[in-house]
Amino acid sequence: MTDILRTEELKIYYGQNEAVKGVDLTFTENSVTALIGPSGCGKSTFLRALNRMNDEIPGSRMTGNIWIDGKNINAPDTDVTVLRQNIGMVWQRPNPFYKSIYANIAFGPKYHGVRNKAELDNIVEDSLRKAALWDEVKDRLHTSALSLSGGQQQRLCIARALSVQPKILLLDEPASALDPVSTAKIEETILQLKEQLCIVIVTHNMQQAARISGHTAYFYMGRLVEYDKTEKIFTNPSDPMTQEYISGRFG
Amino acid sequence: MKFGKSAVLALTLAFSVSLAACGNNNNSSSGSSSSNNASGSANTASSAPASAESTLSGSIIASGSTALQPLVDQAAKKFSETNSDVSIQVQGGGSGTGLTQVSEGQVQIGNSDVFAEEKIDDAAKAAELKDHQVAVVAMAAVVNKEVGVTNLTKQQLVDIFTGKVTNWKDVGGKDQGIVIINRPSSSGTRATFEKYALGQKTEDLKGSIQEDSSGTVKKLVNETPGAIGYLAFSYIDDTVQSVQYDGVDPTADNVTSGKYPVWAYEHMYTKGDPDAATQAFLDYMVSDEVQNGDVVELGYIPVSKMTVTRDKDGNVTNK
Amino acid sequence: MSAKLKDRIATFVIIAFSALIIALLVGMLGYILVKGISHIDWHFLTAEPETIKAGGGIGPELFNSVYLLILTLIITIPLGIGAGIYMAEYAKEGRITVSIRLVVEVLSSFPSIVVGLFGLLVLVNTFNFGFSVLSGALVLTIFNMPLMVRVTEQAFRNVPREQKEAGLAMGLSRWKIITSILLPVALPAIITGTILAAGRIFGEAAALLFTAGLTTPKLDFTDWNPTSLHSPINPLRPAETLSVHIWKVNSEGLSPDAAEIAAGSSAVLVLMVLIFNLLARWAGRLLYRKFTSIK
Amino acid sequence: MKANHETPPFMKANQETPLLFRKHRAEEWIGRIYTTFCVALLIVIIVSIVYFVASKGVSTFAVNGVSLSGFLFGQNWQPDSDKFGALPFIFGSFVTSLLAAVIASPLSVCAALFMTEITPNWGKKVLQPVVELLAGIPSVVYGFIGLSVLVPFLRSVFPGQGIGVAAGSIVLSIMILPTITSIATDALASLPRNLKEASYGLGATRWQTISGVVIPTVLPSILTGVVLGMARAFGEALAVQMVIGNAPHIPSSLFESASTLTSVITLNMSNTVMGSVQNNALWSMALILLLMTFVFVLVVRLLERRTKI
Repeated sequence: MTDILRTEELKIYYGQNEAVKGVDLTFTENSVTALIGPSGCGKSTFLRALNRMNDEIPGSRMTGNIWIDGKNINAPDTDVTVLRQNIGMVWQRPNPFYKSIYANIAFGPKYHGVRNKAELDNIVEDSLRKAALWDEVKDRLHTSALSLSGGQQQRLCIARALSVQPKILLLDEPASALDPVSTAKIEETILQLKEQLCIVIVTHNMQQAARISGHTAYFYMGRLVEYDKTEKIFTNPSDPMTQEYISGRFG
Repeated sequence: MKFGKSAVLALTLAFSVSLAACGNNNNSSSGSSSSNNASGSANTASSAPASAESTLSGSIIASGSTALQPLVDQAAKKFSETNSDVSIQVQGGGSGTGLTQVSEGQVQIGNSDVFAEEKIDDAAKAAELKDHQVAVVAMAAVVNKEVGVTNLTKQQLVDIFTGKVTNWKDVGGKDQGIVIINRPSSSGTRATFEKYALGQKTEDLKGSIQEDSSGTVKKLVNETPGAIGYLAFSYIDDTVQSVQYDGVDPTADNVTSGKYPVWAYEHMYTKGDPDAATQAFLDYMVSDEVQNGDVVELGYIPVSKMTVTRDKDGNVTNK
Repeated sequence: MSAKLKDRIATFVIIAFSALIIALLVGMLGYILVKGISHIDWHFLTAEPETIKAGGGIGPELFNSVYLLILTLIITIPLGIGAGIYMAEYAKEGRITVSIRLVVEVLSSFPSIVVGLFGLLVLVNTFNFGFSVLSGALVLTIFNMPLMVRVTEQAFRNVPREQKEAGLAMGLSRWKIITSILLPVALPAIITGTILAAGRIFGEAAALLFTAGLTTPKLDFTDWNPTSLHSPINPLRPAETLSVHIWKVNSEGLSPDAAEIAAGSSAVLVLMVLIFNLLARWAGRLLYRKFTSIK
Repeated sequence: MKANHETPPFMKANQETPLLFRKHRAEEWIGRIYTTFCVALLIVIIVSIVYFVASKGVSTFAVNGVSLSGFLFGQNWQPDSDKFGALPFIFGSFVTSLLAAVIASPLSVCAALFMTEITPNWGKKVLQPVVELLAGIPSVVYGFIGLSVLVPFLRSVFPGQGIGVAAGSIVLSIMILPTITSIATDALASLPRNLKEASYGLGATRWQTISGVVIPTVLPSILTGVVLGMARAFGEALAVQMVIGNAPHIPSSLFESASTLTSVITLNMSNTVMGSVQNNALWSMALILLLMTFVFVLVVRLLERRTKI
């Protein structure tokens, strides 16, 4: 397994407040890494740093290095639009565009230069299949994406993220707003996608982290407390704080 | 009035860019025609001669007096029928605006109810304008029909408009308070009425009503008990009572014969000597066709019928 | 007086005042319609006005109002939406943004007569556009732009933030996000706001007295050459709009049926405003449904 | 330590098509420049309005030598005898807009209470559209109705000719009613529910709740609406001019003819020649209107600041 993404001494500030206090983490290809920790521990902020989405928040600042593909993306000359094409992202609440299902998926590829209709059709089908949504929507591709159920919308968002063929997929609590059935489907999708992608997922759900991730990182108060194989973290964590959190004593 | 040139320039730039930005047909065409317009004077004979009977061409803009506008408008339409290469635009805007625009060279003809010298402070500017008198408008005092007065002497009118008399019974009418419906101080109608009916300027009385428009004056005189105002002949109808002036009936015949003095010229000013097309139109305005037709129809008095003339200081001479 | 009695009295007063407002509107609409509607027929709507004879119509005035409105919207919409987008998407919170917001607020509260005078001085005289459709449209733009800016800014701010994030995360340029993702969502609100603003433009008179003028040349509806004086679409001809016509007929009208014409024109004007209002509600609802959900 | 693997194919593809990227970059700049231009245009407009109106308005004093205090406090408006006292007009503007606010405010607040506190459902369905329609009626129509209905009515009931300050104020009050109502309604609707519930919970009647809790809380917002309404009344021209009578004097009764800044400008502007003293004096009045707009906006800002705290 090759490393694809690595952070060094990553610190993120919101104004005077230091939200992430120096995190070193490495992510490999074809893996799922879960970021866990109590609310406000900095895990979502860390995740958003990986595709520089924190740039959009006024007053935020970042120091340290993020190496992707041999390049430090925390450098002023980084073209964030190129970066973000290579890193997909899905949020807690599904946010499909107010367009048809087809247009949601085709939008990114079109923008990035795919003009051929057959090719677009292919990408749409392929992305929807990867997100395990194709069979449910193939007969109504041109209806509004908002007519889908919440779980379907979330998988549509995953499909949309996949449509531009990213190498890394960032998931910010993707199932926390969904019912158990939809959650199961999302998890299934994630496990399938693992074969092709590096996935980083923020989750509050311990069982979910245990079910889908290979590695788990526990964040607390902006610090990375412990990082290890998921199995190890959930059975025999080396840090007592991690132990307390996963056994549900706080958080 | 001069503004910083750079400011004007910047503004021009801003507006023209904004027009270009929306890039629509109407605006792009407006750009081209505005430059036509901006050339100011009439655009003579640039196109091929179209009609055989007319050698005149050009575009004329006349603006100003709203009282004169219907007449000029109507005459312009007829003039254009025989001179198809001359386009005439008639705009309102008021005497002051007409004089401003003709004096600044923005229009070819400025219509005015009053002599330019009375409006323009700068004597040199006023002297540049050439007067063309095209009609006479006469006016009469009108009263509410209930007050019971049909004749007022000059002195009685002065007493009323200066506030010395405040009840109709003092001038031979009913026992009723007088309500004055006057014009604003800048009004040409008021200037004429004060000059030739009262013979003096009057101050605005407290509580008097001022309306610039004849229609409103008529409406208010009709509705308001005890009201007195003054209207051009063309506005007078049976909803109000017109009043004899020193025993003389306010009729067109009495005006032309010089018996009834409350009248003024309608002026069409040009800046210096007009070009051929404008001159032809001004000639047409005083032709018999217009004077005996449109002028009478619209309730003015033909300037050609006048047996007396008057200069800007009010000196009357027999023709 | 007991608290209960006070409560009763207060409730009664509130209801009575509210009823009074409704009665006012009904009374005014009723008055205008009763007086005016009998005068409205096809001839009235299409014929030219008469100076001294009875039986004149408001055809050119109606056309002028609509034409001026269209021209104004063509100028205002791109500019207003542009500035609104700047406020919603580009402006960083700071002194400059605060002062721009102040500019918008002040501009939208300028008395229309002052803006009209500015138009007279700068557009009509200095730029020599004359009393014209163009001068009128530019002055109306000054009124309408702040409204459009507000409407647009509000509409963009009401688009869920997640939409923008989704676009950003896909590596779209900001402009692409604005035009392809946010604008379609904001559009129903913008259109509703625009139509309501259009109603206001339609009724504006004070500013147009000094800019679009009090006259209309004879219009030849077969001549569509925009440089010809008698062409209805010539932007440099003077154009008396319907609301200016009401003012003029009311004050200067020589024709015997001036009062009826004023009433009829008022009725037409009020009906147009009513239509604008209904259209705005209807279009807003329809577009919202169309853009957001189930067919 | 650097990651060592091949550059992903998609990234290569992007690097191979710089044209598309240049297009996207250009698009970004065009958008930024275009929107900035639109905002700049707003600023150009406001600066030029202020500049042009001010330069004409000031020339009355700077060029024609009319004394500023004589203009602001002089009671004699006789342009023919070079007396340019504008106090009657300034007074008229303030009195009519204040009176309009005094008449409209209680009505508006009641309408807002009706829509939010008494019958929200029915109120929203009937009163809301009514208020919106009132806002949409053009001012010339208000003037027309004022002259045709209100003036004869006032004439038959009160002393005087019907025309005058009262007629002007009433017409204006109906015109500003929607402004105050909609702002008051918004403020009332955004009031936290628990505030009222606490009062009802203590056994207070509706009126006690409204007068004791609701109104004091939203007072700054209501005042904002009143000020905005006054600003509109202050600048309204045609409707007022048609019914106020236009005598250039400070009236001694509500039913006496008076003038406002806007009415005197409307009446005289087109009759006077640009550059003449009288014309400049009218521009000075326009300048006052302009400055008052700034004052009104400032007051609204101050009130809004109080609302936030």
